[in-house]
Amino acid sequence: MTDRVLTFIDEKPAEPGKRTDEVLVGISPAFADFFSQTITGMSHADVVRQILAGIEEQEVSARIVRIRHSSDLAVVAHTAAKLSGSGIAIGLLSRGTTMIHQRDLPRLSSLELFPQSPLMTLETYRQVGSNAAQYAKGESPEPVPTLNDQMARPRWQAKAALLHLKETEQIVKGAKPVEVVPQFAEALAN
Amino acid sequence: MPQTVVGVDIGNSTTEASAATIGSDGSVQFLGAALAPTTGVKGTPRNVDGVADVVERALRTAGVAVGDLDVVLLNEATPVISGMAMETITETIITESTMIGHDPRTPGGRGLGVGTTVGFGALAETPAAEPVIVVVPRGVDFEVAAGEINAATRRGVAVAAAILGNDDAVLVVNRLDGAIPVIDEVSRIDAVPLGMLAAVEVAGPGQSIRTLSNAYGLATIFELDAAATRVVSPVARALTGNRSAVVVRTPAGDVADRTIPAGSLELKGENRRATVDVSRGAVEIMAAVERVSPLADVSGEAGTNTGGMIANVRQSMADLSEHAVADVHIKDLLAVDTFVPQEVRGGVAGEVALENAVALAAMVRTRDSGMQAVAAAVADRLRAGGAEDVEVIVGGVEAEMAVLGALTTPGTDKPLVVLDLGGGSTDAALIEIDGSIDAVHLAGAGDLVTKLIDAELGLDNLELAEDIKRCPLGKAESFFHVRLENGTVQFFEKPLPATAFARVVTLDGHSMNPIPGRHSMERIRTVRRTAKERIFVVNALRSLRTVAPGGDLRQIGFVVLLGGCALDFEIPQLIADALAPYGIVCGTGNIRGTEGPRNAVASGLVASYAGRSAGVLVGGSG
Amino acid sequence: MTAVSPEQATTVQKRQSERTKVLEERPVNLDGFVQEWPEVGMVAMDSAFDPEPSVRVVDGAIVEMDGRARADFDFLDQFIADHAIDVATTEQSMAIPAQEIAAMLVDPRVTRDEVIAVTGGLTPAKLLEVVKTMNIVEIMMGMQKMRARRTPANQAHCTSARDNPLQVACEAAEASLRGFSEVETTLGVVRYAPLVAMALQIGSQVGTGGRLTQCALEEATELELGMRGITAYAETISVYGTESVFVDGDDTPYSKAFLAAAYASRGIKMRFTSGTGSEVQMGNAEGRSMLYLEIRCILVTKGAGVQGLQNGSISCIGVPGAVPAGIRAVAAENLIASAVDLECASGNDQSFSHSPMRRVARLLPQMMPGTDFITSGYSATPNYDNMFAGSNVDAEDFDDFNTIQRDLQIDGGLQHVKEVDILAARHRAGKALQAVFRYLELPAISDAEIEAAVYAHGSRELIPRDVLEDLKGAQQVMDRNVTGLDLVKALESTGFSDVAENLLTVLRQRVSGDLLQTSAIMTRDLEPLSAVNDRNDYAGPGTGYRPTGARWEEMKRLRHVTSAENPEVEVD
Amino acid sequence: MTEPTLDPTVDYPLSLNRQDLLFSPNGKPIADITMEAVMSGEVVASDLRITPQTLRLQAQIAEKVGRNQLGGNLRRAAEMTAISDERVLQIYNALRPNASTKPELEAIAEELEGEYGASLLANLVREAADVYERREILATNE
Repeated sequence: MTDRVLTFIDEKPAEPGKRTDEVLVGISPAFADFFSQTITGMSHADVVRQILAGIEEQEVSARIVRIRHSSDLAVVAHTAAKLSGSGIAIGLLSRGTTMIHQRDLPRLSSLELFPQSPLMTLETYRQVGSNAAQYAKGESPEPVPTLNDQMARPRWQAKAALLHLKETEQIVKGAKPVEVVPQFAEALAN
Repeated sequence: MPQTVVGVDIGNSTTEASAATIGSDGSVQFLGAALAPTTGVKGTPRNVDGVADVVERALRTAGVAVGDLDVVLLNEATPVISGMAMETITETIITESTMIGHDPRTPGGRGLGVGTTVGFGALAETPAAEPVIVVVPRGVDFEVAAGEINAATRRGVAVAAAILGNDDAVLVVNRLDGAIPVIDEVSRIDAVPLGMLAAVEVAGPGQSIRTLSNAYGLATIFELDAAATRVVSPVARALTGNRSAVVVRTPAGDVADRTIPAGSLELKGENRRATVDVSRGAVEIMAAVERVSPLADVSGEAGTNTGGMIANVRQSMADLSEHAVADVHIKDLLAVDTFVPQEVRGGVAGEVALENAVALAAMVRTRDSGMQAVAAAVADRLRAGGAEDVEVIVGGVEAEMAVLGALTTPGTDKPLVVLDLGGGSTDAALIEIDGSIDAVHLAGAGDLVTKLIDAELGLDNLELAEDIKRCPLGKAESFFHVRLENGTVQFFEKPLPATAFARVVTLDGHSMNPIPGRHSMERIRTVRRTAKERIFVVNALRSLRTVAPGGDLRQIGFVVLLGGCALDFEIPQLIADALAPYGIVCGTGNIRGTEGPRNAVASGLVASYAGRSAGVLVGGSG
Repeated sequence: MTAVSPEQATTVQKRQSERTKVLEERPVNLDGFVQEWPEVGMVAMDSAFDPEPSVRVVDGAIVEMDGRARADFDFLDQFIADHAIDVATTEQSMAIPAQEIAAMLVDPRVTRDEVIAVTGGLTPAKLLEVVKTMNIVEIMMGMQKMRARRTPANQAHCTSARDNPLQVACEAAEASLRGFSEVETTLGVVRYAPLVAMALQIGSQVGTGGRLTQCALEEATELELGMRGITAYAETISVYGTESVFVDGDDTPYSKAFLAAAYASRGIKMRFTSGTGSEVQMGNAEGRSMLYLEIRCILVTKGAGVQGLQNGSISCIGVPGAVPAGIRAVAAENLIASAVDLECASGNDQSFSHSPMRRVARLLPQMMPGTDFITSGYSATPNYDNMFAGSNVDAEDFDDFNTIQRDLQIDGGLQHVKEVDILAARHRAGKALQAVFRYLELPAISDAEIEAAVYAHGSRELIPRDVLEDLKGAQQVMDRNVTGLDLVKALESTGFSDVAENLLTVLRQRVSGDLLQTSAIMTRDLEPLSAVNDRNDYAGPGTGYRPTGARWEEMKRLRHVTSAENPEVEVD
Repeated sequence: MTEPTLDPTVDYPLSLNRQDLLFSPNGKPIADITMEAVMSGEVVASDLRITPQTLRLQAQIAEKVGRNQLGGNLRRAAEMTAISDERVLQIYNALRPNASTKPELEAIAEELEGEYGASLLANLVREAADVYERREILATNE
């Protein structure tokens, strides 16, 4: 079987966007770098591909920025939103937790939040991309339903904490966000 | 010697009081008013707490000691309650999956593609012959889909269009060598017939399809004769206004607009009877109601939806009034045409059609209102409370008292009609030059408006519908400004709640409630206003015709609005506009020039009592 | 430039033994386990990065604590040094070797008071050092003696996935009958709170009177419901073990201390909440072990003058539960709370494991020695109705729980109750709520609804309420300023005098303040029972609390017990 | 009036053993809080509150059984009975991190001492102000 490989190229300092029909995807310091998959083992390549597809299907353009100075989802998402021409951004942590944010919102708030990383599916990521794009177009999407599972605590709570700590280790103090371009390739996993 | 009296109006939600002194000549001097939430169900002894409370406060504002209280006047509640029901009377059925018209948000490509439908799996083997439309099931990745289509075209296969299960149209088109129209989100894609001639049309954003929504366009594509064209014309109609659509030509394929046999209504008048089929719609039902009026009772054809509908209304009203179902007699009926979004039978993509429906409101007279019992209880309470020799009288029927009260509105004169459009019923009363009063109670008011809004917007959330009824709309275009329904913009210092962002919201002054769903602000506004027109305006006219001398509205000089609707932000306007042609002055009441639309009944009670006591004195002296 | 491909190696299928397959299928393997990482605090209680105990007092003030000079104290250090630790005794207490203090905790011949005289002077690092020398059995020995109230008790969660007030009333009545001294609820839709809190209050006074109720909400609303007498105590006032997490929670030890006084000033019983794992979960453990940070929470609680603490990891149980010795640490945090003379509501209130065996093993260290509240939230409903995200024990465990009490002759606060009695209580609660709603003009409750609720296991079997009407009613309760007193009047005027009396007795307690003392509950005779008039007097075998007499007879009852006189029938 | 001296072992629970000492804020003896009184409207909601005197009695009990911190909290509570619910919540919010400047907290302490004679609470607020300053969690906006 083949696996999709995600490569980030053309790293350059992130600039504020000018076009109002764009959504920014802000990824955390270790995303598709130190880490390669979410808490449940979903490949980062597939996650990003689905988010981008969701945005593209809405005929909205996307840019990806890596936030390097924080592993806090709200910071990642809000920093990206401030760089977004539409003011809309998606924040994405290595373990899979994600949120849709808007420039003018208080940082700790959000448009849509998906706190339960173990319950995320590729379909959900596609919808997240799609909704973000619709917000950027000024439409009113139905919020993506968030799932809940009581037994997620015993199974995932500690691993989530561990992943968060590792990600936090990857922080580069004071480093500015960088814009990157995703490149997907099929690779034979062995 | 002058008397101290307090008029008290016990309403469903609030209890109002007006304190006054009445001179021996019958002259009235109002001293103070008070208002409090009604305690207990209207007409039950538990009202006493609320009554005692308002009486005391009215006296306090009047500066009169409780001991000096002579008379308390209670309203005779109008013994009516109402119920509602709704029934769909049409349905759209697609046979053989002839048509896909679900209007996905993001179809791909542009233009018209005609060809034979072929399954995705078979595309690789499809010979380079006549054009095909590829049908791609869910689960096929967009890159794979695009790859296969490109491969086929390179082999010379003319792929004219594609139909997708996933929401992938744009993604696929973006990866094609040449653009073709693509429609997606077809949930039951497996139901799309293969090997059939089909057409896919996609229009640009904000535009709608031209060919498939035109009967002759279909005739041209599928080479149909006149007869066949007649058959497919419903398809064309069904697709009008869509941005994208698919039509498949199958042997017996058809789209039917079918009328559901809803059953008939049995209208028993005092002296005439009539039977009317509900599926004929509101106009005919109301015509029949007019014909047999005054109405004695209504029943529905047993074993039909209508039968069930009327039975439910009866039952609900029996429970409410604690009557036996047998004792429940429907004295008025309001039928309203409405439409409810419903999934099309036989649709392959969850197509939704607006089906016609009829909403009914029924009004029932209950036995007595129980006010006498309340009066006795109030007397005991007040006497215990220090008003030793107070008398408590049920002073007059609400509607009549309301008229007398309304007459204290500056600028009014007889003949005058009071319109009280509440939650359950519409009450009207006319006072003629000679002072004679005629009252009427009709079915249908605020609650039915809420139900219509709920149904027509497919909300299934009465709380939200209620909100939409009461409040103006706006759209939160950014976190700092809202575009109001009248086009103006309102700015905010603090960012709006995230839940409101980019959504149509109701603005009740302090809070903002987002309205879920894809409805535009314009659409919601139209539904709200037409709902109000279909109930309030219709009932205003109905009631005026009933009370107007000879049914001639021009005989009425003034209409004063009271009750919940009088405080609504648009209903008074809607009604005034409707009455203007008859030269009627219509507006919200301002009782005694100070109380606004409140306190009419309480003030009326005092006035009528004054009139009567004056009469008594005259009689005594003669 | 970075390239990565997923690591989940798609390895060649190796043959797996049938036994491995069976073991793989066991529920325990659905739980998550992680390796320790002490540098960032992902460790239960045994970390080289925790500070060494130390204390220095200069003219009446602690100027150094656990290796940190006063100038470098964070706000927890300073609050603990100034308010929690007994400056007069600290230096001599700190001089006692940890192992010896641990021995005092375990040794029945050392009285509880003697131990407290010492623990009152200990710093967080020292308390940690003490419990580090103790194994789980010694911790349980310590808990048996240090528990503040002599008589153990238990607390229930009464919630509804549909926020149905009727269900909550019925569950509260059953919970109260089954023996829970406190019942707690919370909401899915917060606006429902007034109705559900009322239902909880009324239902809990039906079964056995004198139960104390609370509704977990954000501070302002929770305090208001309490001040109105619609609830009787509060519990969800969280404290954290590091400054950064405390600040993220938008509080400080000083703001919480002020809030503590606020509750007391309205005569309302209150306890703080904390637990191991919360700091590391939020990524700000400052490199300390989970237990060290929890000890700081315990001492902040003590310093604030709060009578008690709900701890035992609580909502973070998945974190200590996943590391080695995590559950030992959780037992230790309960012990330390008791050892510094606080009431301890000892957790066991959150879904902990897929494995039934692990769930029991996690429960026994509190259930065997007994704590002030064995669980701080036994789900009185099936877990799917539990709006606190599930508990370690739920309604489906009632019979197991009662059997364990009987097997080991340990008092977990509950007892088996005959179905007829339960149905009667649930029915009465439903009728009482129906009457009160009618009296207060709130949305009607039909007999059919009551019938359904009485016999229901959970909200799935209920007749749905008209949520719109209920929410309007809930708003009315707030607008019309309905108080506990109005509930008393409503109950009395509608013929539920006994329930009214029970409720009035509970309300009267806020005038006396007796429930403000440590570990206060009310007995079945509606009398206050606290660590003042029911001090734990354990002094070794044959002493202290042990189920005997009427209580033991009650505990002997189970659903099915074969009669000795006539083995063909079961004991009724 | 001088506060009576209590013996926890015989006097607690006060609601059973020392009803003679317990009054509602409106001066009703606790024994008068009966169902009859409730139904006749003699007892009102404000009767079901605790008085500063009672809080100090409970503080005395707590201290006598060796719970000084609990006693202290109850004494702070006694001072707080005079403060309105609304104001209590405002001050609580003012004590949150980064919510107030030092002068603002100072002013609150003044108010507590001046208007309510709440010196214990005032001390708590002043102490907080100092710690907040050192730990840099005072409000900076201004």
